[in-house]
Amino acid sequence: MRPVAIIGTGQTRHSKRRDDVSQPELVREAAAAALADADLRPAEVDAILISNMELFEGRAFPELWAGAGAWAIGKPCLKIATGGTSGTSACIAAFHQVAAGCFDTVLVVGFEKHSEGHTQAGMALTDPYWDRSVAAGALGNFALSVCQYVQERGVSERQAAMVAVKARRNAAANPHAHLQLPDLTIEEVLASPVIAAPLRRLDMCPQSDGAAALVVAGEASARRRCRRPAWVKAAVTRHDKPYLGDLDRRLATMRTLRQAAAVAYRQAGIDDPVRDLDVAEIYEPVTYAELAWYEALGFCPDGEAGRLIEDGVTAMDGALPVNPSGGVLSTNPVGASGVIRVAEAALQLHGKGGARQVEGARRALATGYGVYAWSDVIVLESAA
Amino acid sequence: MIRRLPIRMPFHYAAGASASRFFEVLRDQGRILGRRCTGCRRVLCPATAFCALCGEPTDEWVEVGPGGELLSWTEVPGRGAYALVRLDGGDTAMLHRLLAADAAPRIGDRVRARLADTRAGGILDLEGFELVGEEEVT
Amino acid sequence: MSQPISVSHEMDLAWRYASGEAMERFCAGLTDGRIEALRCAACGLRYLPPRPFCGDCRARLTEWVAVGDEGKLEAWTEVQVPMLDAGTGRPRATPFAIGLVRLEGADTTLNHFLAETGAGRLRVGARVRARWRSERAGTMADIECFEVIG
Amino acid sequence: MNARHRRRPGVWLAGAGQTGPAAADSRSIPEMVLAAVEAALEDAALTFDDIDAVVTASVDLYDGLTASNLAVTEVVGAVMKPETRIAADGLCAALHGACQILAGAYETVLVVAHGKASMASFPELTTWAMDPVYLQPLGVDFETCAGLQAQALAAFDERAERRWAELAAERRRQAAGHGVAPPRTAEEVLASPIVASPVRREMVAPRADGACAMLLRQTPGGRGSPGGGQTGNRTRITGFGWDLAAHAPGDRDLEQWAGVGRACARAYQASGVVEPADSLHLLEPSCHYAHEEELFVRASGAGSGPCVSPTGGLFAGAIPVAAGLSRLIAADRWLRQRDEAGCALVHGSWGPIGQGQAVVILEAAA
Repeated sequence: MRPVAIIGTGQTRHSKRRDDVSQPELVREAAAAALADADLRPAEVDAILISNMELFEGRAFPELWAGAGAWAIGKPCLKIATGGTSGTSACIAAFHQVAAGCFDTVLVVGFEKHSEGHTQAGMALTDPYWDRSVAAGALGNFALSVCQYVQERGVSERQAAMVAVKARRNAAANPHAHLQLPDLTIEEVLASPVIAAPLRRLDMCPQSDGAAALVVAGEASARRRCRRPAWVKAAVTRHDKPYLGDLDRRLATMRTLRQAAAVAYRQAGIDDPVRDLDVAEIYEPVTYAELAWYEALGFCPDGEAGRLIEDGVTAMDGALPVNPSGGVLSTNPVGASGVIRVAEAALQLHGKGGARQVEGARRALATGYGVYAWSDVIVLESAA
Repeated sequence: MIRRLPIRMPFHYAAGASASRFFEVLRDQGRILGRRCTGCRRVLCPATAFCALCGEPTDEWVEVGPGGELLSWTEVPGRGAYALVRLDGGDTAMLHRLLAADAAPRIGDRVRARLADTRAGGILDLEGFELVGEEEVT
Repeated sequence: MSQPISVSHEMDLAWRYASGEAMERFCAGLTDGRIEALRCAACGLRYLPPRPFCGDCRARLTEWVAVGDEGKLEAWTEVQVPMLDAGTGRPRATPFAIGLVRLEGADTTLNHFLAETGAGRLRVGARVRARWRSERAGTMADIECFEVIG
Repeated sequence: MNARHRRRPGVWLAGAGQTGPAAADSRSIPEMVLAAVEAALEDAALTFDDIDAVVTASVDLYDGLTASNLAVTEVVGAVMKPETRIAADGLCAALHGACQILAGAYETVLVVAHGKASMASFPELTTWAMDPVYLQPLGVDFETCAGLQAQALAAFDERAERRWAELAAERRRQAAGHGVAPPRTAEEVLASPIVASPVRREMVAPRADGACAMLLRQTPGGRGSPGGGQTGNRTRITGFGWDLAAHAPGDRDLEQWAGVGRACARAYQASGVVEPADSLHLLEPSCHYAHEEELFVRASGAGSGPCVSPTGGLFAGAIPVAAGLSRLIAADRWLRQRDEAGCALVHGSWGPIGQGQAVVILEAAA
């Protein structure tokens, strides 16, 4: 694939309710921030990709209304949606459109306004003949998966709580993050109410209103416009079977993430991810998932994820800081969450992380997770 | 085998900064405002935070209407008629209900916005547009 | 700055969902208190819900196998937070317990309600059995829930 | 192939398959899609193993299902493969698949779109695509918008309604036998009930159920290989473009389809078409209403030369979401049956008054 790079990123303020702005206005905030960061005028954008889970807001073709916010009128604009991977899918689609030579610059904007609809109910709109009357949204799905994972791997509540604390403390250094709990302790996590055993309130991601955007550019433009472009070294997608019960012990096995990571690492020349990567922004909708993803992404052997968090390997001052942004556990506008992962990974390579900057970050990982088991794995690198 | 199943859910959409102000003035003062685009200088009505066409933000409130020109209309059986109207002083057109008219409407006809008797803050605070005779136009 | 105004719309739409051939047979079986899965001739995986195609082998599924109404609880949880039921527009009563059940004779698991809540008898590996309704309509709701046995 | 017709290597269309259009297909969505995919694979003489990636097109609200590509992941062979879902007209899935191949990301991409108009009231569903602040409270749907556009076109054109009726009658006649709509005379069209004045029921392309699948390849291999049994010209996509217009009808020039013009300009540039009237032999527009065809032809700059919708276009049955892809399949069939080189402009649209527009240029060498 021809070289493409991310040259600018931007986000809105994320919060439980952004009723001060309409959907197009929310999109505009993120798009404007990304264009400003890339020092690009709206007229210089060739095409736009929008990422959003339409039924969460009860919409069909949400870009028809919201697209104007991304300066998409009179331009090529498409909407991508693949559940939780929507944002990463849209980024990968932009990589392909630029690498194809179709466009020089593509603006990707992901957004969600959970406050306008009913996400858990929307998530439960599954196969009406099979499990629609039983489906219990993301919370129920994760609780079942985590139940099995805990049984199999022996991960403790305390280790999961450490993930919760790491995420929220990291978020405190990210002005965009939704949840701001800088002083959160393990004890407070363990004291938060169980909402779906074994998950406690502070194990779960929030539902956020927010948008995120980034600019993808071809090689010449990227070099001209950006001091430290975040080059795309790998972008791998794997989808899996559709039903909750289809995959055996899904968190422990997670074959889509394992295979996508293996392929991406090969393409990007990564042998040992903890050594070769400088920072990772992974899509962890629940604390236990982050532990499972450590194993699937090869950060540690199976069964050692608990030790990895205890040893601080993935902390800000560890060998591989995971989610300096605070992750999905701190901010989760679903259609934007994947874009945020990629944008935060790119921002680290741009050296624009501010208080959440990982010093000297040169190689970054971003992942997306969707609909029970779908995975996107993206490796970015700043020039050697 | 076919089964018919419903989806029932309420949704609540933020009107946003510009539309909220537009609705507030419509509700409380019975006036219709447009927003002027900083780029193309068109007055957009109904009001939006930025211009769909040139992409620039809007920055100035301009009162428009209540009279205007009918740009198009359509009648949907069982649902009534709709009018696309460029209100006086505005550059874009507003789509709303076309209220019962004696004569068949013609494009270019003069119309006037009619306020709803009770107003709650929303586009239905306008009842719609009614055709006005030439003599009524001032 | 004006007070933010929001606009409400009530979705009340209906769709005519086609079951597909496999699911139609499965639903007919439920009426008689019978559960059947489709088995992949290539990999041997016995699929619930039955469907036209094995995604692993990329082959059509045609071989029906009988599945018991007893099985093993692979995972369970008790949901405490109220959530809207999109079919009725009303919140679902809480708490309720759901589980992943691997029925005897199936290789995928079935997610369904559990009869009891609380970590007393609910544990991974517990034996469970379908509690059938006396009046059945050929839907998954013909199984009211699964109850722990033994 | 003349000199002004050379640019990119293009993306080969290796095979296509389709179910429907049917008035009401009793099969489930995955069953319909599987039939289309198997037909495409057979046409291409390829197997599921040959597919590197899949691009699907579907709309959750239309299917009454969250993450609607879940329903088809298995039957499109996307388990443990890359899948991308575009929520727009299916033609966009084809042009994105072409992007993936031109990017060098994949060699063979399966493109799939499906729709079941029989599942729900489409006019009602489309109110949920309209601005919820200014338009949805009024009950505005896509048909209302079409009425506004047709009225603006007919206002100073006395013959317009008659012309549209004749066009609808002609397309219905051409579609007879392979579509869902019974033939109607122009008089019958003009006597049919109003949907949104001046649009009458028989001027609207009948909505239908169906699925379309297509295999795109980097190299011409596939179709015509031993066992495929295919004959005729090989076709390839040499250009494409798409565009989003303003949402509000009051922000649009109702008398033209400017978005088609912009999308075509991008496609012509990519495939090296300088004079569309000279280069194009076939137009396969997605016209959901009779009046849209005139708008399309004008905006495309194709003049009166090319053959337009010889099999009745969407009047054979407009499958929601899959409509544009069904036109690409029709164009492919037409070009393959000719024994000379040819060039087709294929079109898909979505949203009110064709807010979203996409075009693909499909070429066949003799």
